[in-house]
Amino acid sequence: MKIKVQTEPFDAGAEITALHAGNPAIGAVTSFTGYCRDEGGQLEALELEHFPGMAESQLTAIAQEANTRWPLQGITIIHRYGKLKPGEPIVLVVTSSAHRRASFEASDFLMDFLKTKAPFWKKEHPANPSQEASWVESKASDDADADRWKR
Amino acid sequence: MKIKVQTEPFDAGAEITALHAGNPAIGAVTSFTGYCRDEGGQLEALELEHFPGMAESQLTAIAQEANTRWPLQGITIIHRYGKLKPGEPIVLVVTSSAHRRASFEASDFLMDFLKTKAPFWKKEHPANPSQEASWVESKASDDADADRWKR
Amino acid sequence: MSALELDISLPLIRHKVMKLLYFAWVRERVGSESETRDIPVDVTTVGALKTWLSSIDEGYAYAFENPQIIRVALDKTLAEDDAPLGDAQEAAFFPPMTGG
Amino acid sequence: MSALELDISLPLIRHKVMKLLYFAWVRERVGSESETRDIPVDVTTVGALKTWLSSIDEGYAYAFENPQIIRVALDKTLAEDDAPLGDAQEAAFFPPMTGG
Repeated sequence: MKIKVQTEPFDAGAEITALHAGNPAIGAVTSFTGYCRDEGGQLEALELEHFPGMAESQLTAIAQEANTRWPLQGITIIHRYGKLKPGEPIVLVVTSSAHRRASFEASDFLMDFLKTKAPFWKKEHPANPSQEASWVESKASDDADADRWKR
Repeated sequence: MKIKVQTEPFDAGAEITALHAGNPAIGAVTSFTGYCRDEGGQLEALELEHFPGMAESQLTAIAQEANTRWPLQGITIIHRYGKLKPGEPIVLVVTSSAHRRASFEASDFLMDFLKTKAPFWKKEHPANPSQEASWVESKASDDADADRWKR
Repeated sequence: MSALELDISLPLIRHKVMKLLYFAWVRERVGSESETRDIPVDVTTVGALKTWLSSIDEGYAYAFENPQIIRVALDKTLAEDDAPLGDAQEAAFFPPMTGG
Repeated sequence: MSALELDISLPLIRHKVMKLLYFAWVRERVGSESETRDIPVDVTTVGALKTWLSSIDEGYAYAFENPQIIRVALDKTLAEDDAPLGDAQEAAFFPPMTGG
């Protein structure tokens, strides 16, 4: 299990390769990359604040929960913080398993939980300098997505 | 939409980057890579036979169906054929969308349909030379997975 | 003379020429990956074509011993047993697909 | 003398010292990202701590105007309003999370 909270960009391809390397029991690797959108040109930058220490421990706890639910061979989670421009990657989740269903479901689960349980907050800096920066509000749809996994 | 049927390996990271490049409306990219497993050391190689022409047209039809079901920004499908060793990548599906749900579901759908609707067949060459090579049988679970998307 | 006209046209409607392709274990059992055959005119559906092929020899009989599991593509499009051959130029026969 | 003993021990039980952390717009409204405060001994739950903080000044009152939406972590573990503060050393306050 690899959990990183960092300012630097990441290389999704390298993480996929690393998670699969040397383990021929793996038949399936799913990756999810979340990017900063430009919101139709409205966004200048996204500022990501996080709670150091708790961000890592929450991501670890979420990954451990995924490991109890699916027969995974590996999990990588990388979440960036700091000021990101449109087009830049924000978050990466990679999971590996013998079969595709476990890998798909675990990645989907990790993203849903990460959105609602990991202490990160986004502030949008608008392209129009006369507009003030504003905090992104949590979405009811994210809570609904996370509720899909309740048991 | 990029559909390739080839013998050469592919680079998942490069395909993810290419699908996202220059499109800041994309917020989510999901990739799935299927690998040849070693089946606990029992497998020497997997031989993939395909129906040239129909393989490409079926993959294109499946991708078009995904495009009608989800608001996608892009789809890449690469499927290899020929003799592959354990650890080698077999198939890659990458989808991009503004939001993660569409991207996850479309990749999942593409893999399920590709398994049951694209003309590829796997023959297992066992590590033990006294055993004969045998064709992989289709799995009822793959049909059940594909049936999830019926409508 | 109408009898002569009939004689001339008969060879044109008694059969149709199709390219037949076989994949995976169907190919191995048939012993061929591709062939061109004259199909009798009364073989009008995918299912009837399977039945007719299974009568050719032991290899074909073995390949089509469970005809319902053999998938068929007419001109590279999947077709069910009740589909008419129509003017398809090519029929491909193969086991359930196992890609991905 | 028992009265003297009581006097000496009183300061030890009248309050507890906690490190308080604030994130995102809670941080901006409070005007601080971190502080150490003496918490009165009768403030025993997460919910009571929110209520007590909201009485400090206008900034705290604004930050906690809708206390039910403020998430709390005790020693970096999420805690509900009815959770006891127990011997937690640190409490963090923040809006619903919006990562990913």
